[in-house]
Amino acid sequence: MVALNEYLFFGCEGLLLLGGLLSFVLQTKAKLSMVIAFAAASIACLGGLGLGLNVLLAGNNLNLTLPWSLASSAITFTVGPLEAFFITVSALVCFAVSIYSVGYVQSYIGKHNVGVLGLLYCLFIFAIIGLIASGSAVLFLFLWELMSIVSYLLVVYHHRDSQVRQAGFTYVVMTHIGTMFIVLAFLLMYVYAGSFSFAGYILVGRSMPAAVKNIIFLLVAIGFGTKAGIIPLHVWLPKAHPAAPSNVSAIMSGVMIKTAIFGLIKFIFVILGNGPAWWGILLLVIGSASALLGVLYSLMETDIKRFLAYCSVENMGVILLGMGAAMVLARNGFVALAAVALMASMFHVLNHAIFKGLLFLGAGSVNFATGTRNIEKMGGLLRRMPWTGLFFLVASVSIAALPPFNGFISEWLTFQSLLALGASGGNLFLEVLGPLAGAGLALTSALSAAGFVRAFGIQFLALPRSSGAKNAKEVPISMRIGMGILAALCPLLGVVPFIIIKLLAPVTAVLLGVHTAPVLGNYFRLSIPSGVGQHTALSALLVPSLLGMAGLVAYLVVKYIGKGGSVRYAETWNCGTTLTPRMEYTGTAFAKPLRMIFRQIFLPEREVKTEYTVEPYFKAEMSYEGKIKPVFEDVLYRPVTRLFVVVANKIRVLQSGSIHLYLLYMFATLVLLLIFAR
Amino acid sequence: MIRVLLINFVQAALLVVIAPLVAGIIKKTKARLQMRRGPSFFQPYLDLYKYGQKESVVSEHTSWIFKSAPYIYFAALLVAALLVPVISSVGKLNFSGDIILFIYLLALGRFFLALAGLDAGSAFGGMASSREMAIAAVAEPAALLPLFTLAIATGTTNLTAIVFKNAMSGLVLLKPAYLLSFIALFIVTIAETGRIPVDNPDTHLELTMMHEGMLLEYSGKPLAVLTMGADLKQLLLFTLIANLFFPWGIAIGFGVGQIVVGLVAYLLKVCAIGIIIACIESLFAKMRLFKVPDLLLGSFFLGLLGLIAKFIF
Amino acid sequence: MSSSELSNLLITLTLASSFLIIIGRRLDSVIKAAVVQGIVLAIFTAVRGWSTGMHEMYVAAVLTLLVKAGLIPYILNRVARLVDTGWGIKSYVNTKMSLVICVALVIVAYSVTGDMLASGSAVFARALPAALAMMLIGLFIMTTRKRAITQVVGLLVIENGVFMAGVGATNGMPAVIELGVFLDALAGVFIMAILAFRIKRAFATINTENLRSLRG
Amino acid sequence: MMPFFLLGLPLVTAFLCIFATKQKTLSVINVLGGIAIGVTAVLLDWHVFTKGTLVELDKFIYIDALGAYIIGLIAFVGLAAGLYSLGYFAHELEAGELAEARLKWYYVLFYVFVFTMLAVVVVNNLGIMWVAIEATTLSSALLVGYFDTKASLEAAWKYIIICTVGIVFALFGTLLLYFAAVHVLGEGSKALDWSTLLQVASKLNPKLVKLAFIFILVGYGTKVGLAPMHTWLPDAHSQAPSPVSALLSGVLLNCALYGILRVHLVVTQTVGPGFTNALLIIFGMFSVAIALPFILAQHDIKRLLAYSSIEHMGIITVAVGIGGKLALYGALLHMLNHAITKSALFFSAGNATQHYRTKKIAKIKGLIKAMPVTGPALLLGAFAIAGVPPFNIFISEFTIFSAGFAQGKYFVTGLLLVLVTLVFAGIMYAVAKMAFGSPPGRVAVGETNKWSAVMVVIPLCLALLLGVYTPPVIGNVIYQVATMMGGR
Repeated sequence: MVALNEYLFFGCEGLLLLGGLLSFVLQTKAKLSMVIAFAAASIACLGGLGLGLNVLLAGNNLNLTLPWSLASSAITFTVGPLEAFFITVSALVCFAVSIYSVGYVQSYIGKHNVGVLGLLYCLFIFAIIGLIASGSAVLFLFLWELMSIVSYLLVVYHHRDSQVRQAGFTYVVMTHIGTMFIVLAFLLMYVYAGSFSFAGYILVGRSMPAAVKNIIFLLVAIGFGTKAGIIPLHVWLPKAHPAAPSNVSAIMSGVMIKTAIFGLIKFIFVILGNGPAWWGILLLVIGSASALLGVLYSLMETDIKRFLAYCSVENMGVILLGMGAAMVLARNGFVALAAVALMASMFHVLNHAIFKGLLFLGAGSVNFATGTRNIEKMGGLLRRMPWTGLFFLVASVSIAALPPFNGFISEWLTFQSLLALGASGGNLFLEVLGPLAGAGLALTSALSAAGFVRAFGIQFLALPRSSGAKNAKEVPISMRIGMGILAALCPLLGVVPFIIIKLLAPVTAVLLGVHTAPVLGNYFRLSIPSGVGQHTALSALLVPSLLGMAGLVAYLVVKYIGKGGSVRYAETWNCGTTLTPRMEYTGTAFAKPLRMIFRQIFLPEREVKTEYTVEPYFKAEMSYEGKIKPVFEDVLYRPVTRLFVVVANKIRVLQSGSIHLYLLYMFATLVLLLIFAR
Repeated sequence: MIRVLLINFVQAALLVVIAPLVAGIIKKTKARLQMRRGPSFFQPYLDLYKYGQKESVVSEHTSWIFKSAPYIYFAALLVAALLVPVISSVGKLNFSGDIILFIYLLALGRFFLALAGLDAGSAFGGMASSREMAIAAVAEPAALLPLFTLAIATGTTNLTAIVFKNAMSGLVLLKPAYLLSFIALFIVTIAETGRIPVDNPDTHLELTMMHEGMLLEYSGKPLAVLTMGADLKQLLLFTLIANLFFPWGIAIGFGVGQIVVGLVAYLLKVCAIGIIIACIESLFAKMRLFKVPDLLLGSFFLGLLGLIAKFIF
Repeated sequence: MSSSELSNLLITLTLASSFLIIIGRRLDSVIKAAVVQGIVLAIFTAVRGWSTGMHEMYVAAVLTLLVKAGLIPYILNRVARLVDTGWGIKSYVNTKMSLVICVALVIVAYSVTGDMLASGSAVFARALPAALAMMLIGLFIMTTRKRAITQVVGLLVIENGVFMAGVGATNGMPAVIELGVFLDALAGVFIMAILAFRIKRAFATINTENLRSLRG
Repeated sequence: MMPFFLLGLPLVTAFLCIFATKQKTLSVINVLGGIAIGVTAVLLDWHVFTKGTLVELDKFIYIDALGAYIIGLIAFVGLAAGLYSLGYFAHELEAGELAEARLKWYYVLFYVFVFTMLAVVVVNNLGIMWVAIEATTLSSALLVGYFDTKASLEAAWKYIIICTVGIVFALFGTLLLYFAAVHVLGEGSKALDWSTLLQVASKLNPKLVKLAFIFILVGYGTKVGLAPMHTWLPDAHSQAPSPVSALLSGVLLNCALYGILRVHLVVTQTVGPGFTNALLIIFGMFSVAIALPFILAQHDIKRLLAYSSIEHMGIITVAVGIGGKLALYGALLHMLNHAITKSALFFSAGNATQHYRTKKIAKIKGLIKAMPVTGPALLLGAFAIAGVPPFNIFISEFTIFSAGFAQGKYFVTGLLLVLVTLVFAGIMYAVAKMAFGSPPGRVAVGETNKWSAVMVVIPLCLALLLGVYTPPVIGNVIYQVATMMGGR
């Protein structure tokens, strides 16, 4: 079976490279080029999926070394359970997205260079899967940077739009700065390990001095945190994700930022072997902040993709919550509970990959059909695009963590692990922090439910608000298949979450030494071990069946009791006038109560301008402008950038053009050197 | 196993049956406090019957969401009803679910109801949905925090287990942690059930409505389902409070005597809560919408104090 | 007077002649001062040749005379005349201040290198600080004087300093190298002259203060 | 005999060019000459790396691994720049910016310039090396001022003044070294042969040697472009014709650095590594730090590239200062990588500036639309020069960083990493501005000519290749050089 793994790995990566290059070479034949790229990508992703599942289920790790080296470090790939899980997640989402892309990219033919898109797309997936599998820090870094750069190029694919260029720049710079921290961590590890191979890192990771471990932890937290888009390092994310073509956004949000989580888990659990409790607490605090602020900011967006991007910030926070809880619990000796927390975190990784990928694909479909991303210009799409609407709804319900969909399962696990933190009998601080973070999570998911009521309701329900929305047509079949695959997974994993828990069993076994499967119940129910002896359980299988039954009973009872029930169709009651789309509640209006409630966070500014024909009764024109203060940009990023520019311009005076000044520099250098360095 | 299921179904059925009655009791009490005779206790049943006789008018702008929302809403509440111990706390219903699921089932119902409110395109529905989601968002952490306190105190989030434990330990309410949590949860209940001072359940007038606004487009049988659902939700929350904080008298076995005692105790408790709510409604005026979050924030902090108190005392 | 005393005298004179350049108020007097320095340097070279008995030093002396006291000043004069921008010296630092700074530079030079060669060649021990001082002074001239031609003179002073050190070393640099150095210096001045002409053509001035369009 | 061929061929080529008048003839001579030099260099390198140091004329000519390595660089970039010149000047002639009669002088100077650089590396005597380095200044100054515009003359003037001053200091340093050596070795020109100096280094007067090093560092450092003596560099590199810029950035700086390296090796033997290493690190770091603000807020594409050269020379200098085999390996690899990548960038910048008729970054827009080969090449080249995989500079920079950490120089290496990261931001800002967007209406779509486009792609492909795979030949060669340089 080992050979099979190798075939799958080489097949997957090779096909991606080949497909990308072929697509680039054939760029003049746009259609062919497109088909080649995405066909290759989907087949390759199947291979990746096979590899991941094979490692997870059959337990054969992949270890291979290529016959040359990179910066004097051997090129090795190792796929253990952790890597396999992330490869599975990536390949799964990329597979669906690749199928979707065949239809989506058709609209680019003739307008954009499809060959370049195909090349970058394939390279992107190539880098993601490669970096997860990489067995040495150099290789990891190489592919990590490749991934960043390729995704940057994808972000600026529509580069004629100046906002896109701006977004791309922010993205590439921030991600590069993040990478710098990762490099520093790698280099520090190298000092102790003497090599760049992860195997070497693991050997020394646990025995390093505590101070060094702390530094490395902070470095990776910042470095990977930037990529994950956690607050306050998130500012690039809501700019970059919307700017890219939607299929790419789906991969960026669904898969790429998960690589950061992968890196964090790998570093914290595998290499450093956990650390003092404050590591976990830090992640808990950051996670809560990201989750809350992410969802709050998302509510203020009218651009559907920006909305989704902020939601990614939120979900990254949720993932970190689970991870932080796992770290603290493991530290305090509750390994089984730590396994639950880690499971929650990784389950959410998978879930978020699925539904966020789906949501971006949905947003892409809507954009494809209506030509806009502004939700205020949509409406009534459910009747025009029933499939897209259904898929979007499924994803919305899932991401709002409502039962019986998959999002609920992972949030339920997260809640349980946070409560376990409260009951784990550490100190008062931890005991309060756990449930408090739980309350924060509750707020987050309730807000996210509000956000998705808004997103789905404004986009898909009621009357269309623009001609684009009015004339929207259902998207081509390939796009529907791509979305359908992901959409089917949402209820499936919500009903039988044990599939995933079983898949993850070897992962927790490797990371914490706990076999999750027996700890966490069986196909029928999930159960949480607790110190008191009572088992807390959730039957994910039962809930949907009961729901279905209850719904059916209610329907039947209502249908056959009472003699009413005939249906008449008429216009919506609108106080006697005809309903026009302009009277509908808009997305901005929908968010208004929340904007008011959380005004201390949003710091909203509004401006109403009224022009009168006859004051004060006859208004000629009224305009309203409202915006919220981008706090992080204003407080953190803009001053720093400005400082750099100002200082740079100050220093540039040194090169004033005067040759005398230049000679003076030499003169001064020489004299100084003579005096001091003799 | 079968018996456990059966008990559950019976309890849920009981909840469904008496839910309109509790609503009627509240209405009657309010009327009495306002020196009116008021409708009969059984008026809500008659209303439901009346809705069942009517044809329903559906907006032509709507989609399938509008039509299916009532059933999803009701189903979610019905499943939630299956989770709550009513007259008996026996039977470790491990498989069924816990408080988190309970709260999220309510959220599921709300999600679709809010969508339905948006579906017809009327500004009233949109406004109501918007406010409902906003208030619910603030209410949810305030609801969960006291529940977490209970969960940590008992070591499980399973409702039945919590109630069972509390019932065994006697006068639990006397602990400060429980007292604070109770008050917090009670405030949330007012908000969640759409009662004054948060919402006015008696009016469709634009400036006050939240829950009623979402139902504005409904008529006939779907309206009956939704009204029934709202009543059920109210009763569910009352039951939750009653049995979590005052588990006195709840049946601990399947003995007939126990169950009768449990039933009587339960009815008394629920009626008492209903009357208290009616009193509060009569004593206070409705708050401005944007004062409500302050109230809920207060409740949240009470809950937090309760949590801290749990560890200190 | 022994050869070493003579050498010392000449070294001092060479150094002193750099001060002549500093106090020069007109372009032609500055160039003349440079000629003086070239002549003194040539004499010094000849003396060194005589004292060490190396005949190629005489060749070097003649070359010095020809190039540093003849050819280069000639070229500079020609350029100055051709570009014709007046004979005044423009400087960022006035003469008095310049003198003070240059004295300070001499002190620096001596303090840096004074104790470096307790043993070894006496002449070189004298020549080294003086050479260093001349280099610093030359650089100072280049830094403060605005006109292109005065800058070339400053460069000349630096080169003279180096040359003096070279000659002061036990037996001078190997001949091949010295020849190379000469040719280079000559070519350098030639090319500078060419550029100066072109600059004059393009900018209508060779006041290097005006060459400030490339910045940042 | 090979060294003589190597030195003779450029001179012969230059000489032939004097008599050519037509563009075609010049091109033929240029191509043949370039290839001949390249072949000779390869043969010579082959000899050195397989059979060891090449010595001719009683050690007057002494080519060891380091020398051979630089010779390879010179020949490679020289050939590339020569080939690129064909397209570049064809376009200049077409556009009427240049009279055909003047073209030959370009090639004459070009090959003289190549000759002087080769001479720097070939000779054993530090004095002669000095002469050769000075000669590179003189020959390239005329190339910088070749276009005879105000700006180019100003640049040439500054270049020659500042570099001449610097180089005179280097001469003084050389003189001091000689004086120190004479005491041990006695009279004669052998006292300045570095091969000899290395053997007696430990017996030299340390004070004198230190002083010598200071002067040589300041002197040749000026030529290398170490801050704060770098001031001529952005002017000269931005005003020279693009192929010359590539040559200046890619190899001239390395030649000057070679001078420092030679002396560095000797001085380390005399006074221990601490002194020179500290100075090299300080100057290197300062160069990187000074280049940063100019890169962050730059308006001129070629100046941007020039500052980037300062940055990279700084990195190499720091790497040498860090010391040890790994760091030296990284430094040498970085020389090669920088030469290749910078050539690609200067070539594409040359195409772009020719096409848009401006060097202002703000005025070059939509390059990837307007120039389908040059535009992407500029973008990818920018990635490469900023140290991003899959390009070669990443490999060498990473090697340098890891060497720095391995040597325990956390602060220096960390700071260097931070600076390099910030430089990335500056480069991306500028290049993204040029590459993306819609080209202005006045600019036609299409490459200036095919040849120029091809010459952009070739070095870029090499950069990519070296980024993913270090051929054993190159790896071994550099390893050999690093070992020779006393890597511990």
